[in-house]
Amino acid sequence: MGCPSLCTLWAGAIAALTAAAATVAAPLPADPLSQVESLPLPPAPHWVWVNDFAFSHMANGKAMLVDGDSGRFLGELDTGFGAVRIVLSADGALIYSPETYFSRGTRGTRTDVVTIYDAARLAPVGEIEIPPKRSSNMPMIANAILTDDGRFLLIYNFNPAQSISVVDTRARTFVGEIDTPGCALAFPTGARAFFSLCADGALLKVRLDDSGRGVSQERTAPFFEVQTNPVTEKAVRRGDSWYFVSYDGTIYSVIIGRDGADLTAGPHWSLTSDSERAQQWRPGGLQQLAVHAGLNRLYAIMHRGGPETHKDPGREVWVYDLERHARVQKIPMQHDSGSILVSRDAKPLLFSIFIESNILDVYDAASGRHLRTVPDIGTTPTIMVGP
Amino acid sequence: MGCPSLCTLWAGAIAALTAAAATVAAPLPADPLSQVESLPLPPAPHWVWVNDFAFSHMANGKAMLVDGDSGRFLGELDTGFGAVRIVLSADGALIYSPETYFSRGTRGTRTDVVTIYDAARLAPVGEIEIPPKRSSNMPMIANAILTDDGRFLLIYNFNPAQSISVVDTRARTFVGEIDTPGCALAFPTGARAFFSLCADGALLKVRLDDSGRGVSQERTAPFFEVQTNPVTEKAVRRGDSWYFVSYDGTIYSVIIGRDGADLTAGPHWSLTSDSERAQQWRPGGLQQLAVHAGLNRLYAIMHRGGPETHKDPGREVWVYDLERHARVQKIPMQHDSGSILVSRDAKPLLFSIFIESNILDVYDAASGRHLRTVPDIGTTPTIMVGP
Amino acid sequence: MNWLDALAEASVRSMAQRTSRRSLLASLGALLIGGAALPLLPVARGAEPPRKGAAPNGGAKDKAAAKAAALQDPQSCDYWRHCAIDGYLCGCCGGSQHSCPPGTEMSAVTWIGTCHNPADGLDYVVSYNDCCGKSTCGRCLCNRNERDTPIYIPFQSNDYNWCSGSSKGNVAYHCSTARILGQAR
Amino acid sequence: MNWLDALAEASVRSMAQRTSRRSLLASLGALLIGGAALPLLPVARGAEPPRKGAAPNGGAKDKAAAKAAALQDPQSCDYWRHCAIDGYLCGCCGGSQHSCPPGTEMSAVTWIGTCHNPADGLDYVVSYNDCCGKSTCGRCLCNRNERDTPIYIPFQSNDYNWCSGSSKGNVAYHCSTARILGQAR
Repeated sequence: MGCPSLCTLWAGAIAALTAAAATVAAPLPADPLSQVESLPLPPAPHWVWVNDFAFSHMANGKAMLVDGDSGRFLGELDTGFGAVRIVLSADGALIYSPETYFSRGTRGTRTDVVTIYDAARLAPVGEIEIPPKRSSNMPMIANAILTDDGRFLLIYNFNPAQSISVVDTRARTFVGEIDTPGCALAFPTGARAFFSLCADGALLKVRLDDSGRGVSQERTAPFFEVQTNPVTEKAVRRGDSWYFVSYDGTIYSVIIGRDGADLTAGPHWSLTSDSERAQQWRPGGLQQLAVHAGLNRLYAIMHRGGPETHKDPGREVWVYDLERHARVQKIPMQHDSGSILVSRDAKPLLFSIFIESNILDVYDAASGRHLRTVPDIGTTPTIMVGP
Repeated sequence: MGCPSLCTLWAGAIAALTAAAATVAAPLPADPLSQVESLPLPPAPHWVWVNDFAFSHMANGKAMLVDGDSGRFLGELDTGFGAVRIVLSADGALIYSPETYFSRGTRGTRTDVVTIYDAARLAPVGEIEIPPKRSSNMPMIANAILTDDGRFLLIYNFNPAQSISVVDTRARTFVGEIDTPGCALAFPTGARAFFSLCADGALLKVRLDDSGRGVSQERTAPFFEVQTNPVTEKAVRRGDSWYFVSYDGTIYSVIIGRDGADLTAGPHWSLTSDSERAQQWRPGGLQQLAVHAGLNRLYAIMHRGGPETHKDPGREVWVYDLERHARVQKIPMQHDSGSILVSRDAKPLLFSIFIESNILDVYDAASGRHLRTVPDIGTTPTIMVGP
Repeated sequence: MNWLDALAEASVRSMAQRTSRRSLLASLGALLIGGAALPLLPVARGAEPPRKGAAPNGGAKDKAAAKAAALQDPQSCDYWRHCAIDGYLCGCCGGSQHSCPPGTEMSAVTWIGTCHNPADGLDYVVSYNDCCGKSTCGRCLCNRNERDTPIYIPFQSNDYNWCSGSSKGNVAYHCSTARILGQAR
Repeated sequence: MNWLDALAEASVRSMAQRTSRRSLLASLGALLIGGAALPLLPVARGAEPPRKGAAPNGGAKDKAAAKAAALQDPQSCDYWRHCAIDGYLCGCCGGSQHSCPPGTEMSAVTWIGTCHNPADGLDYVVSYNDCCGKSTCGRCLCNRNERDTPIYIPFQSNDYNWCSGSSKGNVAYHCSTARILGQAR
């Protein structure tokens, strides 16, 4: 029996059960059918997107949106196999999500796309096919990122040849692929420029034209020392500086000059004192640094351990003044912290997750006070992005 | 840089590292490249397939094969969205798996197929497209099942119209759909016959022709009482009888007569004594019954609780002689048991799982002795099938 | 439609959250007695005296207050409308007790229950429409089997994914709502 | 190929199973001293004295025996070949330390390590080929970061899914093997 006839019968049965009966108390009204929530735009500053890598079921990655003020779960996106991150448009109205699908779940024809979601309805409104070679790796912010003007989406490929796919978000087209042999990820340095990190510590500087095509590449001399104490790829950006941290907790910065191509090294300084280093304090985690531009603060997840613990979670977040290179605060973590994010507003929240648990901790970033723990945030939460 | 040149360099680097050095001890030999295991056929009697419904990531269901004798995990199949069960061919050489996929993971175009796997290589060797209306429900044995000669695969549809899709496993084609309005699931009663269970307790008897097309349907008078004490749909079969159990633990049997169409009721009897009923002992679970044909035994997961606990797990399995309708054994369970299966051989194993844990318990079915607990069997293990 | 016949005088699956089922049952027994004058309604089936063996009420005031609060909390399994729900609560997933989370679609066909609202003393017919089109929400699982039927009696069975009936034929199940259809008579 | 230059004298990620990392490290320190005469090999990097702060050896004979057994158990994270592995052990998934589970495909390109076999006192170059084409196995996760590099130094990084290099371009990661390529010199 088909639904039309069945549904009619069904409606009749419901009507029989719900005949309006006069009662003393005014009864609650009927709820409307098919009501679906949508979100206000622009996104509130205290919202946070958490990436669920879903390591036990990698074909079903998710991005989950939580309101840090209320702890309320606002919605989610299904982001396919080996999901690394979503990217919010500059105005917050759209979400770009690099996604990988197979025609039969985990096998068959592979299709890579950038799905465009309406950020209010959390529903797909467009799709851009890209070469099926998007890198599958532990999620990193630099896996997929917009140029400074928000127009071109740069997506890192690894198969194991290395390149960057460029997507024009305005035209909603795939522009092309830029080979980056020996160099990984994309760190924007302007509206038409980015660099990739090379295995010898050099930077590969790439310039785009106004259509998003690569027009020049220049490889610097080794910029970082990679053999004994490499910087992680988990950099954060504030204004014209990308901040990298090495395994031992030294901060190195790449300062962006004119036109985004003139890259120079800033002064390097350590997160730890001599005595702290002697106690083996060091940064760790998957998204181990955060930054607040307005406060000019850098946040680092800290723990004690050897160099092999550079991805270990920590129970403290140390806070630094980026101008004075001085620690100004220590924030104790309620639970193991593997990834942190600080909201951009003037009364920032500090968010913390760890891949081996499924909670989101929320702190007042200024006071360090623990505000709430939001339970049941996915299966293996990895990294966060905010509006 | 592409893989060809990279791989050459790579091979060179490895060669440099592995130059044969003469040593006193004979070193271990190099392992071959690209070695992939395969399984002996026919399947061993103590192997068991566990269905992982993957409730938290339903797009990535699995079937997992474990050797009950060693506890060894032998391999798995990825079985798509809302996986209910796999079906083994009569000779054990092939596996039929009704699967649902979406072009974009959990959205987009839905495609339902029966994937045919080689049971030795656990690799797909064929695929038969079926109407995209396969029922999505908690896994049941009667969701997908072969006719008695092993030729036609019967798959239950619900959208919410009810029907059975028939697949010819010999021709590897979809034969057609048989409407079963008001009736659910498929319980084979011969090479060309099955029945479905109807909402009023009647049986819908269906006969197929040699091409698998439905040639006649007959609906019996209500066969079961469904209002106060319904039988569950979790029946087991031994020879010419399907055994159903009601919420209160009464066993009802459907006896298959000539040609698979002449269905009669066998005597009904209770799993529990008056005093046990007074103590609220009753069967529970998702795959709550098991049977051993050779020993003529019925196994039931038992616990204490009200009628609303008819899906609750139990900590005891009670064993009955099917001829005498008498309990002959009680097997204590090491952990909560929601589903059981008994192997068919002369020295049978009793397998037990529960959807809220992810272990497989293995018992000697004769002595009831707990043999082993196999950890890490999926995410939400539901039901089991054996060779 | 045999199951619709059944439905009209049918039982409803009621409250029995797995994790705290026993404690819940005791309070339910009492609650549902309020509906005993309505013999044709599902809720009437709940009008049983508290059973022997049910956990005795601990009597702690805090417990009672928490229970009362939960009865009015849409994110609680104990919320009064959830008397026959099965699945993830949409109120924990970006929706509410009567609306779907952003980007999902409400199922057209589903199963219903009749629940007693202690705040106004009235019984309501509640429709448990699923929200569909995204992967399972994974939050606030509320799983009850009271008066649940086998799947051959579909509209009283919690073993179906009711997104199966969605107009797009898309079966991805995300969460379940608990919409008021109207007052029960 | 800068990373191949790096590779030739490179470090290798070594043993540090998350769940028992600290106890493991102490034993490793001792083990790896055996490789100290091979300055160009990754394993040489392990030749550090046991660090301050490392858990002292409890001295219990049972513990030592269990550890010794684990060093020869392909389903153990402590198995000698696993000194630089990262992922689910194929030996727990229907494969073995050098073979893939049925129905999966071995990745062509991967990362390598150099491990010391206490049974014969020799060092071996071990290739950690991933098995690909099915969902993650989910059994015997063995996750280590010793001498692991950031992903811009790919062939020493455990943050890549090496199924990315599979000939079919199919990235589904199932488990990881630990194949002997040959004796290290």
